[in-house]
Amino acid sequence: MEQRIYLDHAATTYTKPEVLEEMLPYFTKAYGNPSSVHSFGREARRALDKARKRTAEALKADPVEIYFTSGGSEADNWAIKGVALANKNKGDHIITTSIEHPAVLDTCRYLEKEGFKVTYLPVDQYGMVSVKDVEKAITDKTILISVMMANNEIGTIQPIKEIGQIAKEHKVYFHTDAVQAIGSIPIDVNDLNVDLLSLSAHKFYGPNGVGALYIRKGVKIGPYIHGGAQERNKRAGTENLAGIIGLGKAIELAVENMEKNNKKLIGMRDRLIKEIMSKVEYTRLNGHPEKRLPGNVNLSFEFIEGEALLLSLDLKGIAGSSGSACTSGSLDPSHVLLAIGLSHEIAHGSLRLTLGDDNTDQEIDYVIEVLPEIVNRLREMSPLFAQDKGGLEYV
Amino acid sequence: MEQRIYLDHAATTYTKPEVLEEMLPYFTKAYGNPSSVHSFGREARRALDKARKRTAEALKADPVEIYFTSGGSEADNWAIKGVALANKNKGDHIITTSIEHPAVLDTCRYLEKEGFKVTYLPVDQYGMVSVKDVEKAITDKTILISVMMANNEIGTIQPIKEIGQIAKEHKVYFHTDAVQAIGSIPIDVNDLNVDLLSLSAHKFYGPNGVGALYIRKGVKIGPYIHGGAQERNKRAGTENLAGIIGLGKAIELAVENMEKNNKKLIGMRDRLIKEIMSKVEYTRLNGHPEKRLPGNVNLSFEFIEGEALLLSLDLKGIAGSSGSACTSGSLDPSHVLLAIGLSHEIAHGSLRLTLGDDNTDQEIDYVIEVLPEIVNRLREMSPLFAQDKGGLEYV
Amino acid sequence: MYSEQVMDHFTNPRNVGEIDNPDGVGQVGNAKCGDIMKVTLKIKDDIIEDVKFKTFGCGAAIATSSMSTELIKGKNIHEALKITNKAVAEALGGLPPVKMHCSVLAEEAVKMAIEDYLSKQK
Amino acid sequence: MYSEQVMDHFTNPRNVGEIDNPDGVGQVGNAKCGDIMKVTLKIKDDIIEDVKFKTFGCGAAIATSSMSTELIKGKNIHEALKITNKAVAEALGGLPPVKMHCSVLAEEAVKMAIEDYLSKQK
Ligand SMILES: Cc1ncc(COP(=O)(O)O)c(C=O)c1O
Ligand SMILES: Cc1ncc(COP(=O)(O)O)c(C=O)c1O
Repeated sequence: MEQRIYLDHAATTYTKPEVLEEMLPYFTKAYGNPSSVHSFGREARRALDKARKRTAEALKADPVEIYFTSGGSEADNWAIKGVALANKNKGDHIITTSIEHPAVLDTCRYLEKEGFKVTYLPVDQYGMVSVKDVEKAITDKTILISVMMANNEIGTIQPIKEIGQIAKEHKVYFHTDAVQAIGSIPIDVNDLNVDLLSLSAHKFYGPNGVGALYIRKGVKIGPYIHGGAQERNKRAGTENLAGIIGLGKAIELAVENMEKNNKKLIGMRDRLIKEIMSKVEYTRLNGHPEKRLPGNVNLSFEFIEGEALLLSLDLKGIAGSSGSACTSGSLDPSHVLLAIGLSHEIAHGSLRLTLGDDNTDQEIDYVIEVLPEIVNRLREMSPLFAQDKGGLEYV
Repeated sequence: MEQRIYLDHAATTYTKPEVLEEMLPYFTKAYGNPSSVHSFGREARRALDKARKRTAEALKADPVEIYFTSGGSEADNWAIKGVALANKNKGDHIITTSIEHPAVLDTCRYLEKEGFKVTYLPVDQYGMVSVKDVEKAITDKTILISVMMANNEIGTIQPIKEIGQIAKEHKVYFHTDAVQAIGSIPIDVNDLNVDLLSLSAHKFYGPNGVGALYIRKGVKIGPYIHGGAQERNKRAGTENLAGIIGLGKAIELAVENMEKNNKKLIGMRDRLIKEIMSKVEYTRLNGHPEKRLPGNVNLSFEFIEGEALLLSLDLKGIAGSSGSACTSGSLDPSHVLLAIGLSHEIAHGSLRLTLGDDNTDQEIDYVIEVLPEIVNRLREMSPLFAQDKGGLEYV
Repeated sequence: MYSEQVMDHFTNPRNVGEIDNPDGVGQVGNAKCGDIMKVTLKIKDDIIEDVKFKTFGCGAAIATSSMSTELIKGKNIHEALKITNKAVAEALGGLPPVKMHCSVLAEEAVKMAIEDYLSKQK
Repeated sequence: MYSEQVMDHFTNPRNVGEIDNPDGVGQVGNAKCGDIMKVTLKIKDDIIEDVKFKTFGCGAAIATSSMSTELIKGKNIHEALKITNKAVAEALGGLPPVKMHCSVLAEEAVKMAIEDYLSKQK
């Protein structure tokens, strides 16, 4: 395997060299604890403040509204459990969707066990939530709405601003998981009427293991990790300083280059989709044709199974995923693909290719050349394919 | 300020160059998500497995008993809340001590609000917990004992093995916060009868923002961060791979070099204590004279206030702390110093100097030269000092 | 994750296809679970003269299909019936624990095809 | 964290000490809270001719002590009484929010010392 083509940027991105460069001094030189009084500590504090400011600017928020976490999952857990527990005297009802990331869905299921009621809204065939459904689901017991900004599997972008408006009118807190959106969708928390927003650095060319939760001033929420006074008494634990510096630099770059990058990504994405769909029959595009993340390609190839496809691509040096990498441990067909109405058998044959800053047109050419051959080879091995040609139903 | 002497290793350490070196490829080259099927992912998975193995070896545990977290605070929160919530049908009583780190104490206080009962055991003048007290506190409702292995402020090392024995006899889960102990105290979780153990990489020359919780096989505990299937379904979130690699390397080094480092640290520590105490009157040593961390010096200088002392030291290039850096946000006198019986006024005048691998004998000489001058200067400014000489009481 | 042998059988699967007018046919699994294997046999005097498979499934499913056809080819059907999924997995240098169920699929498909042959003999 | 002026007054505090036979003495705070300031004044014709302080406390407490003695030195006691803690903090280029209470200590100690003087005049 000479050439390696990484098309799994939605799972995780590399850390950009200029991001890593800003991080490095904080490992071995400016390693003070930001809570310390001495010069090492003050140096660390200044760096921390700068990263917080950069993060706030990327969201058009106030720096005091940014709380650093260990990633998107912690931010989602904190936002949802934190708001639920702090507001249970007001109500016990949460509204979310059936296509959220497991960090949201599992958290909601946990809360259900603790006595909360959760509405999981359906989505249409493109993975879009209906704003009307959101409004209809609100009761006088509703304390939180959580709808992701963009889906990690099929890339569909949700009507966050409209949902935010409704949440505001009904005085219900609104959380959005923007983990996949940073650097792809312009964000202004005030314009969007978002009260809480999760993000994770390793999805936008920052390091792994660091994220943030935006919490609008005045939102009633307790800490989720108890202990020291870090993050204004809201998130204990010695700060992951190098990581936070990396997040700050990466989010600044992501927003700066968004327009240019999106243009490039959309060009490659659409070419890839068009070429593959024209070359390979019995293929469908999952997710919304236009309202989708610039780097997201999600296709279902009938009659074949996703892992075999991934392995075959991998042998050709192409790294993709089938469903979210986070959930692939289970190998159940993706809950998102089922939610948009795919049958189990079709969902099994899905492939997600997520493009990133480092991909080139040549790489896309190569994928367009190799992928159809692989699909054909696997179909020739598949007992379903012949049966289909012979007019048989799925077994 | 030419020379800078870092004597705050208990707050955080620098990342060792050889640790950072092992981490670097995982930012920009081997950046796959360990959950991914493709070659990038498999590479990441192998590295993750290796780090888990190294961590397990350092504790004489099985790799499947190691769960990576975002640091010591998360590990403490998870251990205590996780066990409490998963075992509430068995009982509602937790035993801990009055000198735990806030990550334990605040978590216990949170659980009290949720209806759990917590016994905060006192300590003696050296900060030692009585094994008998632990045993006496156990009721048929007790589900967890949490006692730290070594205290972060005064360095006192607790009789963990004896407490573990009692916990075992009474069939109560036993958690120990070993955040300050790694690399200073040899650990064998089976010999110590520990069921859960927290650690944090940035205390032993690894990176910030990554830690681990050891959970003995069979311990009943749920996940604390819900979501993806990472860490065998127990801790969701894309792994902080570079950080985890760093933890693995750092803990291996820490255990390898423990004996040699401890010898050096104890030599410097005892010289520093002896010289300062002989040069500066009205000074007392906090913590146990022998059963203390090799790098820990904690002194109280009467008649002066700790922050002024820290600032003065800092102006001379010496970085120390007064109470734990984590709690210095509040500037209340340390709960640990109060627990060992110090009056508020004496507690205010405490100084913690924690030595590390990079400190030299020359640096210790310099501190021995400079510190007495600073204490004298502040005492001359203090209205309490003159009063004392004149036989007056504290105001 | 997969052994070299698994990758070899996945990349160059032996005996792919379908035998025309087979003496025995077995098909197990279903698309909903993501795994189907179809085995066709050519049998003469209780000896498996030829075997072909088609599989819809993951890498492990394809490799175990390939390996089990190799193992039974040329064998007496009674011997072939004794080949367990464990033996197939071992011949492949082991399978990841979560993939062991795939090897059951191959065992079952082979059994079903032989039984199909036997039932026609009566 | 601290401004340059704070650090200057902390490092080189003005007017440290105690005046013998002072005309006014003020002491506020207590060791339990970690802050005590003692001010002694030499006053002639209501003019503060000399002032000295002793302070047990943090960097901000020492710096505000030093700065407030500077501000009142040579002033008429009625003018001196008008100097607020905000003015002291401003003269120091500001204080971190958590440290504003230290500047109150200095204001109060000065007030108490002047009142002590006034009460003796009666
Ligand atoms: C004894 C002890 N426990 C827990 C912690 C918390 O660890 P972390 O800051 O990595 O969350 C610390 C250090 O801050 C500590 O010293
Ligand atoms: C939409 C979404 N939310 C949350 C997460 C979780 O983020 P992290 O892996 O940083 O915890 C992810 C990625 O894994 C994601 O794609």
